[in-house]
Amino acid sequence: MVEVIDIIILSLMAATVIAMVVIRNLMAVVALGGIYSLLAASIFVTLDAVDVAFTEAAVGAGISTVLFIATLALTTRIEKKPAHKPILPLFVVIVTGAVLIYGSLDMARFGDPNAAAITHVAPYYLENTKKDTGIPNVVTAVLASYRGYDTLGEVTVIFTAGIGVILLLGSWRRGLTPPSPHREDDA
Amino acid sequence: MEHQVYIALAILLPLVGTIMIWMSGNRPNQREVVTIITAGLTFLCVLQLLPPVLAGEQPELIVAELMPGLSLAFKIEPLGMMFGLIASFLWIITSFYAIGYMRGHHEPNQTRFYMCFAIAISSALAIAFSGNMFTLFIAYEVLTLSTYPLVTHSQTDEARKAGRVYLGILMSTSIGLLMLGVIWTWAAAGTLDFTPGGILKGKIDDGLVIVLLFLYMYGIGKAALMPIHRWLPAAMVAPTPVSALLHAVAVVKAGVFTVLKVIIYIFGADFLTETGASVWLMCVAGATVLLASLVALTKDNLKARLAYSTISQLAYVVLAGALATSHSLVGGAMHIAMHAFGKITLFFCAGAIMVASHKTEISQMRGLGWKMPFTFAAFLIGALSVIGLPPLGGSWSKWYIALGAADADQLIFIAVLMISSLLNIAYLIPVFARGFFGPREEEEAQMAAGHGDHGGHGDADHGASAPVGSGKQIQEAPLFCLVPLWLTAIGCLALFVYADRLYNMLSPIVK
Amino acid sequence: MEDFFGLYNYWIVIFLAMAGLYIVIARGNLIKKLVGLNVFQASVFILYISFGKVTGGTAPILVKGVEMYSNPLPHVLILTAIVVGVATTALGLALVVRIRKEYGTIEEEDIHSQDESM
Amino acid sequence: MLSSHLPVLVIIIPLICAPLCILFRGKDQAFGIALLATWASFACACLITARVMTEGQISYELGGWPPPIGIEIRIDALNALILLIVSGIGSVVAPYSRNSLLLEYVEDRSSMFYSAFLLCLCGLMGVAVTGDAFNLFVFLEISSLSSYVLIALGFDRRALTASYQYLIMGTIGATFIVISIGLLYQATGTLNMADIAKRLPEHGYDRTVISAFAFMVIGAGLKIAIFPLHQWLPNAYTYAPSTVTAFLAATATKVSVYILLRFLFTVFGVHFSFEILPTAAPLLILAILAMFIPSIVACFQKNVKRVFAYSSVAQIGYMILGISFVSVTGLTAGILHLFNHALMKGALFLVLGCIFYRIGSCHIDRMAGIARRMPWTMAAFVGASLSLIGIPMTAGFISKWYLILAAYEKGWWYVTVLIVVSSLIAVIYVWRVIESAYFREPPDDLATVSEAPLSLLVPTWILVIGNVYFGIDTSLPVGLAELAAKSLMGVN
Amino acid sequence: MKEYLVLRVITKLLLPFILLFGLYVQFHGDFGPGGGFQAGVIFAAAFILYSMVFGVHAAQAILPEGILRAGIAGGVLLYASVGVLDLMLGANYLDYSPMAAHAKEGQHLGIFLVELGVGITVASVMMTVFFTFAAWRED
Repeated sequence: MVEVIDIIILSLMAATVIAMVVIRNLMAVVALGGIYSLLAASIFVTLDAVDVAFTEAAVGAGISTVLFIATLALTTRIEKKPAHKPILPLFVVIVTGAVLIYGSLDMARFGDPNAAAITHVAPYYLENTKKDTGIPNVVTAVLASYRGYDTLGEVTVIFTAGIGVILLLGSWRRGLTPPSPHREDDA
Repeated sequence: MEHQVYIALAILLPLVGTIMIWMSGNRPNQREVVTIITAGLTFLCVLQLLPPVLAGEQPELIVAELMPGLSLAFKIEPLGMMFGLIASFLWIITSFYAIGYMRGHHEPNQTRFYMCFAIAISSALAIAFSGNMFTLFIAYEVLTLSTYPLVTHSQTDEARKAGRVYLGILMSTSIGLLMLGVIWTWAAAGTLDFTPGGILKGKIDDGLVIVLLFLYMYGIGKAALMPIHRWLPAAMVAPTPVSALLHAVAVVKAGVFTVLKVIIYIFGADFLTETGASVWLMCVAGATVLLASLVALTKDNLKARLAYSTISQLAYVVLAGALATSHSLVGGAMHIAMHAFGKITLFFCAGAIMVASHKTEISQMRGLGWKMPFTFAAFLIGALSVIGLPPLGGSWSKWYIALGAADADQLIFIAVLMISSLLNIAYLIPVFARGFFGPREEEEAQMAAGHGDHGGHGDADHGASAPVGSGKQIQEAPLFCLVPLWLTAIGCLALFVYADRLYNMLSPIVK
Repeated sequence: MEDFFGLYNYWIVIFLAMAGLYIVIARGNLIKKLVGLNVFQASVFILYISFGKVTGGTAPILVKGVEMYSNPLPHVLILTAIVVGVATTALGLALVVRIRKEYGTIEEEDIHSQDESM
Repeated sequence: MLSSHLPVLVIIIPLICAPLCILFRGKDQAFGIALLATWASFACACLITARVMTEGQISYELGGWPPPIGIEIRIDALNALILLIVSGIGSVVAPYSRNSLLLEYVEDRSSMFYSAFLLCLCGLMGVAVTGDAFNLFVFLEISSLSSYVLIALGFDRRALTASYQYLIMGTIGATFIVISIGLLYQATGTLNMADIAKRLPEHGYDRTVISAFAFMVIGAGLKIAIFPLHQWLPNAYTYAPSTVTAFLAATATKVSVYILLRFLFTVFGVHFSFEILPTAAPLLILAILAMFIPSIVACFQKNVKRVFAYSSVAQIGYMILGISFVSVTGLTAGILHLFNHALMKGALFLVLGCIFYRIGSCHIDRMAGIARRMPWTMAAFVGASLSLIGIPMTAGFISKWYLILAAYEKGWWYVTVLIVVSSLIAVIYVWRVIESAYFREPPDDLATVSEAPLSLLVPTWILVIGNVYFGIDTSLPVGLAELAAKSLMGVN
Repeated sequence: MKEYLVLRVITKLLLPFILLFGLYVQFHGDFGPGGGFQAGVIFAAAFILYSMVFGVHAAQAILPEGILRAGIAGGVLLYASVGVLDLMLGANYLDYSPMAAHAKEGQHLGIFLVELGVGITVASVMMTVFFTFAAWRED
């Protein structure tokens, strides 16, 4: 059953992506991007990753779409026609994809409960979270405690992005002509 | 103990001098006094080391260990002692001369000149005293870098081009070949110390010896073995004291000195003769001797001619090394000294002529001898010494090299020596002859004008001023120039008389 | 055939990822590149989450009586990764806005031609 | 008591000081905080190194959860060396940044600049010490994002496009690394690098692992700027502010090289990386190409900053070359060159910073005769470039020496020759600058130019002296590099 | 957007609920899906909506730049200093156990605090970013 929903959503996503490649109206592309994120979120739900789904919906479909639209408002709406035939990119993409497919051949089958990823570390969290932290949401527990250091890093990344944007867009009034170099007389 | 102090002093004093020269930048007199004093003190320090070496000791000083088995060390043996003495002694004379010349010529950037000069001497002494190949290599590079500004001194485009050639050849050979050879030696023998009898015997199979020897011989670009000799004539654009330094005192001598060091203490003479790896080197050296002499014949610019003469004289030493018999090695070592005095005399004369009369082309020098007799007389002495005629030093060294050739029964090289001596006569004596024979100044003026347009390097900047020079009354060169060149000329004579002492001092190197 | 049913999920996701990557490297429009980057990353996230799926499992929120949970670890990783992704996007967009101000365009060729000309 | 927490302190000191910087708006407070933070973490790094050299590997369990449940910090000789490089360069560059023009430009936001700088430092060090594959990615992104910002602060508008290009390529690289980590996780079920290394052989080197390997190499390669993947680097280094260029050129690529080393040798293991897969040969070829093509390009650049940007790509070639020998000596040489190259490039770009500070350009013709006006600056330049060429008594010589030694061990003569020839190309592009600065007549408008202020000269000279010092007393870098190389090769 | 009365009213009505939901997600994240990050985003979304309807300046009047700046830094600081506190208490970094009498409570408290930190930073960064974009005008 899950598989069916799964495959339907996935094929929808495929359609969306193809549309994004061909369409040159950026506003439409951005909108499609939002849709893509929503579909991804629903995939996450079918894959039992509710927290991720929640986040993807809030961020992918929410914040980043808003940011994209804000940017479009400040720039242009239409993409220019690609000048030259994209031979090299196609080649790169195909090779990369081939490597991934090749790698997937030896992966544990989808949903296989005996996969290494399921059997090695993960069980510890499922068994001990309650005892260690008394929190039913294992994801939160792992996020904030077992791998709290990662999350500290994550917050720092957001922080970086924040001050980055301020540095880039906040100081725009000063103009960009390089200040005159320091000579003895004015130094 | 105090020997070590003297070694350190000998190498550090010039550097201290450098700093003092830099500080007394705009006060010429103070600057030059400093130069002279440092030169004198340095020479004294080196002199202090002579007795122990004559007594057979080998003072040693280990500074630092960069990597296990790779140390910065100094060790004095007769060969190095001799080179050290020559370098430090001639520095004094050269600086006297330089003062006269640079002032007479109103050269710019004199401070930089004297600083680099001092650094060059310090590194030359470091080469002379170095106790292992690594130390020598470092000093060798420092010498290259410190002489580069001297070559580019005038900062004209021509000078810059010459500088590129100079640096390009010396750098690329030393980094490209010499460093490989050194590292290879280290990896094979596990040490780089100069040890009598060599360190490579049995460490490396005979087939590869030729390759390694090639790396060394062409890695030592300063020895100006053909075909990597181009830098030497190119460097002629430098002021004459620099040419003197390059040719007689520091640079080229450092090159052939290194050659001998490598052959005696790295390969070991016997090892070389056994493997017969050096035959090709004899041939190249012999060829260089003859070719360079022939080229010298064709040069009208005096300094250029002397440069090619130097190339051929250096090849003598390399040849001596390649023969690797006890006689030839000592002879080669002596030739370093003999040629140093002979050639520096010649260069001083060339410079003196340029200062006094702004003449650079031999063809312009008709009858100049009457105006500057002392200069030309000294020139004759130097020339005869380089040619190798008694009663002048040059004769001994050539004699021993010839003996060595005989020992190695390579009789053909005796012939080479003969022919080259004839060629020497052919390209040196005419300079002197022109000075005293031929017409006087009335033709001279238009002679100069006539020759002003063609001819080699120095011509470009000096030929133009030639008429001026011939216009006013030309008289003898300033004393500052004259005294030094006579000192060296007398040195040539002295070296003939006291050659035996030199021989006795050097003979241990082949024992 | 069994392979197909076991892996089709991965394959589609790989296709999506590659489509995203294609947009990034083939297109000259700076904004579109960023959209492509988002798609690329989102697809990789799906790949991760698929690793954690256990057939018949439920979301890793402990409740009485449920034994089979999907693997929570990939979820945590991807939460972090999503955040990193949006941070990158925000920064990239800020750059785009500035570039637009300086160059008056957000097309790679035009920017290059301007840099050549100056 | 505190000493046991050093491994985490070294990371969190800058991490905590970064937000503090922007809470205290004032330029000076921010500067003070940044300075203290960098120096403190450098001190920590030194202490850690001392401990590693005496006690060997250090492990620290974050949150008190034992790996692989929790995240682990793991420091051996290699990590310690990288940590030293990053924090050391950081603490030299931090005081330099105060006076450089950059801050006038973003004056009102200088606190933010320092904050970004600290974050970059923190991210790089975090990558260098972590023992957890995914955590490595997180900190890699911290450093990357902050470096995008720092680069974009350049005066020239091309800094923006350079930064954007770097952002795109860097993110692709990072995502590749994530994919690789994911595949590894799929195969082994763990994220702790040591644990992965332990479980991989049991799991067997199947197709999943192979493709994981491929993605890791390409991803890291993008970050390192290995030769064909280096397009982002020259622009980024050329148009970034001098301070930033100096810092990034000396540290960022080094850390990426560390990632490659760690995964090739520790996680995947020598056996798989070089015996099962033929990795050495392609690496060797890329390295040699990198040693030549960018060097030759560098010879034709007019902007001196660009010259050395390309030279960086070439120098990376040496490191990769050292790796591709797959021998203890080779690795020692490569790792040693990490250290020495950080010293020389740091110094060189700081010098260019001084020059830019005075004449507002790094164009080779504008630098004509500048040695008259800025003797100390140019002296520093000469010192650093001699080290770059590999003249004896400088750090550069030592790494060349070991590289050639490694080639000799292998008996690869052509490689030795190539190494030498490529360093001769370095002579060319360096000497163009020196000649122009020393032996050309300065233009008239240079008359007012004077020596750079001490606040810029002192840091520059510290690095230059470092170049000489570590060319003479090589015990520290060589010792660490050999330890690291041995542990990577798994020999004692 | 002055004339869209309906929009303005509805926004005003919605706002408290969105904020409430944000808080719920923030503090209920331990039990259901959600946590600091999602909460932060939702919280930000509320104000972004507000600024879309009433203009950036109105929004910034409620949340001036300084406060946002403090939030950006404060969240990270809160998170990091929880870890430092643990160091003080003699545990490893980010080991919350000793923060309360019983290890379990300690963990619980720690998780609560760091999630709060995440929420604060994420919310203020998201808002700052949006406001900066919105305030930017081509000159």
